[in-house]
Amino acid sequence: MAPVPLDNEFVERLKVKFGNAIREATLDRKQAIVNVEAMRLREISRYCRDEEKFDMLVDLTAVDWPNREKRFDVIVILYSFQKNERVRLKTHLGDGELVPSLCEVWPAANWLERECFDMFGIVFEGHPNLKRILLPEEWEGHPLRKDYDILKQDTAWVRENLGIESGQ
Amino acid sequence: MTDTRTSGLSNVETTVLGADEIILNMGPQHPSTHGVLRVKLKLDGERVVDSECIIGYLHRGVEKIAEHRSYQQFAPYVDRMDYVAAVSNGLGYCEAVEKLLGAEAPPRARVVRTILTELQRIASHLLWLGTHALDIGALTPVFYCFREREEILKIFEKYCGARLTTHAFRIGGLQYETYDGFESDVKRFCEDFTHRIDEYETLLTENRIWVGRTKGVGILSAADAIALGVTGPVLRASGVKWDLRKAMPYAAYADYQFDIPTRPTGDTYDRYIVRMEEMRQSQRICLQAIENIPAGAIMAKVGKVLKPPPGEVYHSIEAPKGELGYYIVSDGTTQAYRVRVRPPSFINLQAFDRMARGSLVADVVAIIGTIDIVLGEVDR
Amino acid sequence: MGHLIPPSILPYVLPVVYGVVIVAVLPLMAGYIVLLERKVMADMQARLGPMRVGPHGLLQPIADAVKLLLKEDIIPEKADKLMFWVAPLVSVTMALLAYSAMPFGPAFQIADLNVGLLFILAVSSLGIYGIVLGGWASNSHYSLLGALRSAAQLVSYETAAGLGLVSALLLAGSLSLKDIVQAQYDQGEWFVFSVPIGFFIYLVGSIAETNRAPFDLPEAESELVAGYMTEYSGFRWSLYFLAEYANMIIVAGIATTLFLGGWLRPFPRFADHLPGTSVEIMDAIPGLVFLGVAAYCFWLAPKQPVKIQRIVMATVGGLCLALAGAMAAALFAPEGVRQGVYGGFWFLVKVMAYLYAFLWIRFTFPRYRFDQLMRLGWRFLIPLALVNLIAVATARVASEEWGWYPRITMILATIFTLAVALWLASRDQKHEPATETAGGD
Amino acid sequence: MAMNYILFAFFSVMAIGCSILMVTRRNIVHSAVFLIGALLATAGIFLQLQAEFLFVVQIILYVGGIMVLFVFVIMLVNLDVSMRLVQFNRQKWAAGVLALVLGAQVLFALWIGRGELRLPAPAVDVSPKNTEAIGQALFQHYMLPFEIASVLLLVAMIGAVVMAKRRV
Repeated sequence: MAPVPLDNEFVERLKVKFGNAIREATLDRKQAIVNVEAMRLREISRYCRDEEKFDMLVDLTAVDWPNREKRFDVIVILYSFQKNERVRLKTHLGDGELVPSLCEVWPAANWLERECFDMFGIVFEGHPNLKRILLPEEWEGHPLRKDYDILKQDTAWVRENLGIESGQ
Repeated sequence: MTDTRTSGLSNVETTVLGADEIILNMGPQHPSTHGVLRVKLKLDGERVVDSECIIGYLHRGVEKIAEHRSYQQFAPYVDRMDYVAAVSNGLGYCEAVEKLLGAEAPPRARVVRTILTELQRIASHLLWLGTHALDIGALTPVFYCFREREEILKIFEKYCGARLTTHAFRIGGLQYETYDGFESDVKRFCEDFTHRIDEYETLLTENRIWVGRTKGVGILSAADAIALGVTGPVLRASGVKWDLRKAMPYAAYADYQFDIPTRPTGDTYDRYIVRMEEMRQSQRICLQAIENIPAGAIMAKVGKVLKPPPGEVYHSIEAPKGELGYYIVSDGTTQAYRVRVRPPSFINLQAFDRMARGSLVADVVAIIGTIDIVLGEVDR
Repeated sequence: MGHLIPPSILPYVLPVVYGVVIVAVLPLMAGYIVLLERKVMADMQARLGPMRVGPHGLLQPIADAVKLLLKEDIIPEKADKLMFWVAPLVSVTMALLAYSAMPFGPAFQIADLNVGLLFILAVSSLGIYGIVLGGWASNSHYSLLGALRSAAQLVSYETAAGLGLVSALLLAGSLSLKDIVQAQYDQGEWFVFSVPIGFFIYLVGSIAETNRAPFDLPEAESELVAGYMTEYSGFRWSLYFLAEYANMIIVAGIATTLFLGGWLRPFPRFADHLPGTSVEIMDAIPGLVFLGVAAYCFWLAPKQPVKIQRIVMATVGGLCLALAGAMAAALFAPEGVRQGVYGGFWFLVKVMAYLYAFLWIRFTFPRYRFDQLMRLGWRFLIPLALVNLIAVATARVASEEWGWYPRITMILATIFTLAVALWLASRDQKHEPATETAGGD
Repeated sequence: MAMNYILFAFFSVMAIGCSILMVTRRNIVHSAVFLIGALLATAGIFLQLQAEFLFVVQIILYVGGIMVLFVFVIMLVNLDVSMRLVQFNRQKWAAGVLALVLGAQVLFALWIGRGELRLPAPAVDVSPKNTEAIGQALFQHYMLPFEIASVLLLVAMIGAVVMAKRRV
């Protein structure tokens, strides 16, 4: 059940339109994944929404692969009401690199991108008000990164607020 | 109070009272914010000019915990997210991991899962109806709704020992065989439920004050709903006929007849009608499913230690609040590399500002109720 | 007895005695109405209501009263001490003052003013000051907002209720409450049947006037917390509470006197004597009612789990039995006493029925929003009341001068007003959704 | 008869006291409350003269209606600004002279009538009753002035509505 290269007319049209921005297209457990280049994510998404009728942004999240040189995968899951299909756009992103925000394409992306920034520290360029959504403003560190050590954060907080050494 | 209008100021901020707006802070402790949600409202007199939701008070870092637990160990955490509809959370997670494994639950397990999930949907909608009516001032429906919900929770307790956070399902099927008398309990509840729901309808649907307080309040158009990624009853009330149980059938939904209620205008009254109709449809599914629960095994052969081959999967189900999705990445070990939950309440709450703008303060209470959010799921 | 008291203050003795009785009984009655409300609410919501204090919660009001007396009485630091102290007093005194003209029975009335009805309206309109000053004195933004809202609501619904009453006055021809009931006796018909729309307008107006649901906006709105009563606690808060329930009883009393025939029994002129005695069947009903209640209490007594509750329930049964005996004894008493006792019974039964309607409405309807509330008041109720007034006046003229049959003219007037009401309602219906979010001011 | 005198003395003292207090209070709401006290005192005097209809109407109209709107407006306008302004203007001398002249006039009137300084004997039975009397007077003898007054009031109301309607 390893991922199998995918080649259907949708991928063909994408390749024709965007050339090498479309890195590879695979099928994992019968679900289409298209790997795209980070900088052109917004155009590709706009194209998918307008021409390909993927009119709903289901989800936008990220996965952290610390031992890769481009450590973050930004995952964009789209759904088309007409074709009743889902597609997953994936981009590789280095730490500190910018990725164009999808707020103009789907307003739904607003809070999702804020949560990605909050949890991974990925900066979405062009986002109306990119600030933490779940954690308090003055929280340092991004919890969902693999190298984020919860114990260090906890002991620091306990020492600072309660003035005692946390026993963990 | 100088009247800014006559002083020729052309700024957009000309307000009725001429005074600057008041910032009203609602929450996090507030009788009608359904948990720890804080809403900062910018008011001009009674009208809401702008609103901002501040969330995160109930953030427990469920997705971080998932990376340090095995697949089976993480299943109980899933119930704690949308604690009002724990059974459907469990179904979503178990089916996602089964898809990751490439396994398939046996037919009997799928039918029992469908029945329990539909009962949970009725229970979740009952809790929504009770609290929503209470916020708008109708004191009586909440007690009727909780009386029915109690029946459902009794069935859950008899089946898996817990009422609220049930952890009723296992990856690959079911842990427990259905107790004898399960079919008769569910059948009795469904038959009794038909005239109960008519009782609520007579109390509220044609009630002039209820209609006055909900019609035309918090309108969300179909285009806005799709653009904001809103799903579930809120989307269907805006006129979009889309339900995951029909679009991408999972568990045993493919072989039952039920229809998807939709309403044209997408205001609070339409969402109320859609949810009431959905309860009737769920009851219809339960009756059809209870007729013939196939015999046979209740657990697929997935073995004690689960080591799904590396790769990723996204699987979503129609939870009472909307599309509840799980994006799981596996690196071949017994623990998931990344579990991302697509929370319907979190994304639906984003539409609050669009609905609340221009409405009155008293409507804000009704709008929060109509989106039907559970803060455990919003904050994860 | 006359010679014992110096002649100059003889006319003041009886009213003072009646006054003392009312002021003593009222808090108890208000307390038990609260218990009744909680029990009816529970009954409507498929649950039991207070069961813990005394059998079936019968001692709950006493427990509440003691709790309120013992609770700490907080005065906000920056509040206007004088106003904060005066406001609840104004509310309660005005509520109690209104009882002076209320005819509880043919004999039991403190003072039969010939402007009785107007006096009660005047005094209850003074009750607004208790609320407004209370809200202002608490010096908190929320209570001030609550006070302003309830003042606006009271002022606008008082006009509607007043006009509703006037339509009944047209039939009665006098402002003294005793004459009004007498007029209903002479015409042999309760006014609720001749001017039903007046009764309906007064019912809605009185609910709004006592800040009861579905018009309980000032105190129950989620962001106003408890409206003008937010800063009050302990005994001061219970004064407001007592004033609200006293107002409820007054409003019920006025409605009973004007529309439901005061102390008249259902068929006042229908003299059907028991065979061979001068006792009328209808007069036996009060005795039978109490007999039934006593039987029910005795039937319940042994079922009570706790021994003490059994005793209390038995004593309550005994009390009802005694009352039944008194009712029966009154059958053979002289005319005056008999009229007084039965009049009082029927008056209280009708007041209780009217209050039950209050409670019933409270638990079925959700709350109005403030702009809907004002729109209903000014654009539907007051115009309807005016039209009803004109219709009833023309009907009176028609039956007096032109000799038409009075009952027919009344029915015609009612039908005409109903037509106007439907037209008003449809106009509002068409208009309401449009202004909802169109940002209308 | 003694009761009559006591009541009359009580009401008149209350009226004078309240009006003096009203003028001298610094806190506007307190002075509004004392104004209400003065109006109630005059109502009491009406009652003493067996004009109970006037007594009731005085309470309903003045105290229950107009004064409520007074207090309403006082609360809507925020008071702290006006409280700090100096309340009394400069012309102390002019006010003093005027007061003296008025006082002399009142004393002179009292002096003239010093012979019959006693209350009118309470009429045993007033027929027709006060309310009917007023009703007849208003609608028969003084029909025209009544109509003119109502038209005047109507005009005033319409004027108020037009002014209050800010956004047409």
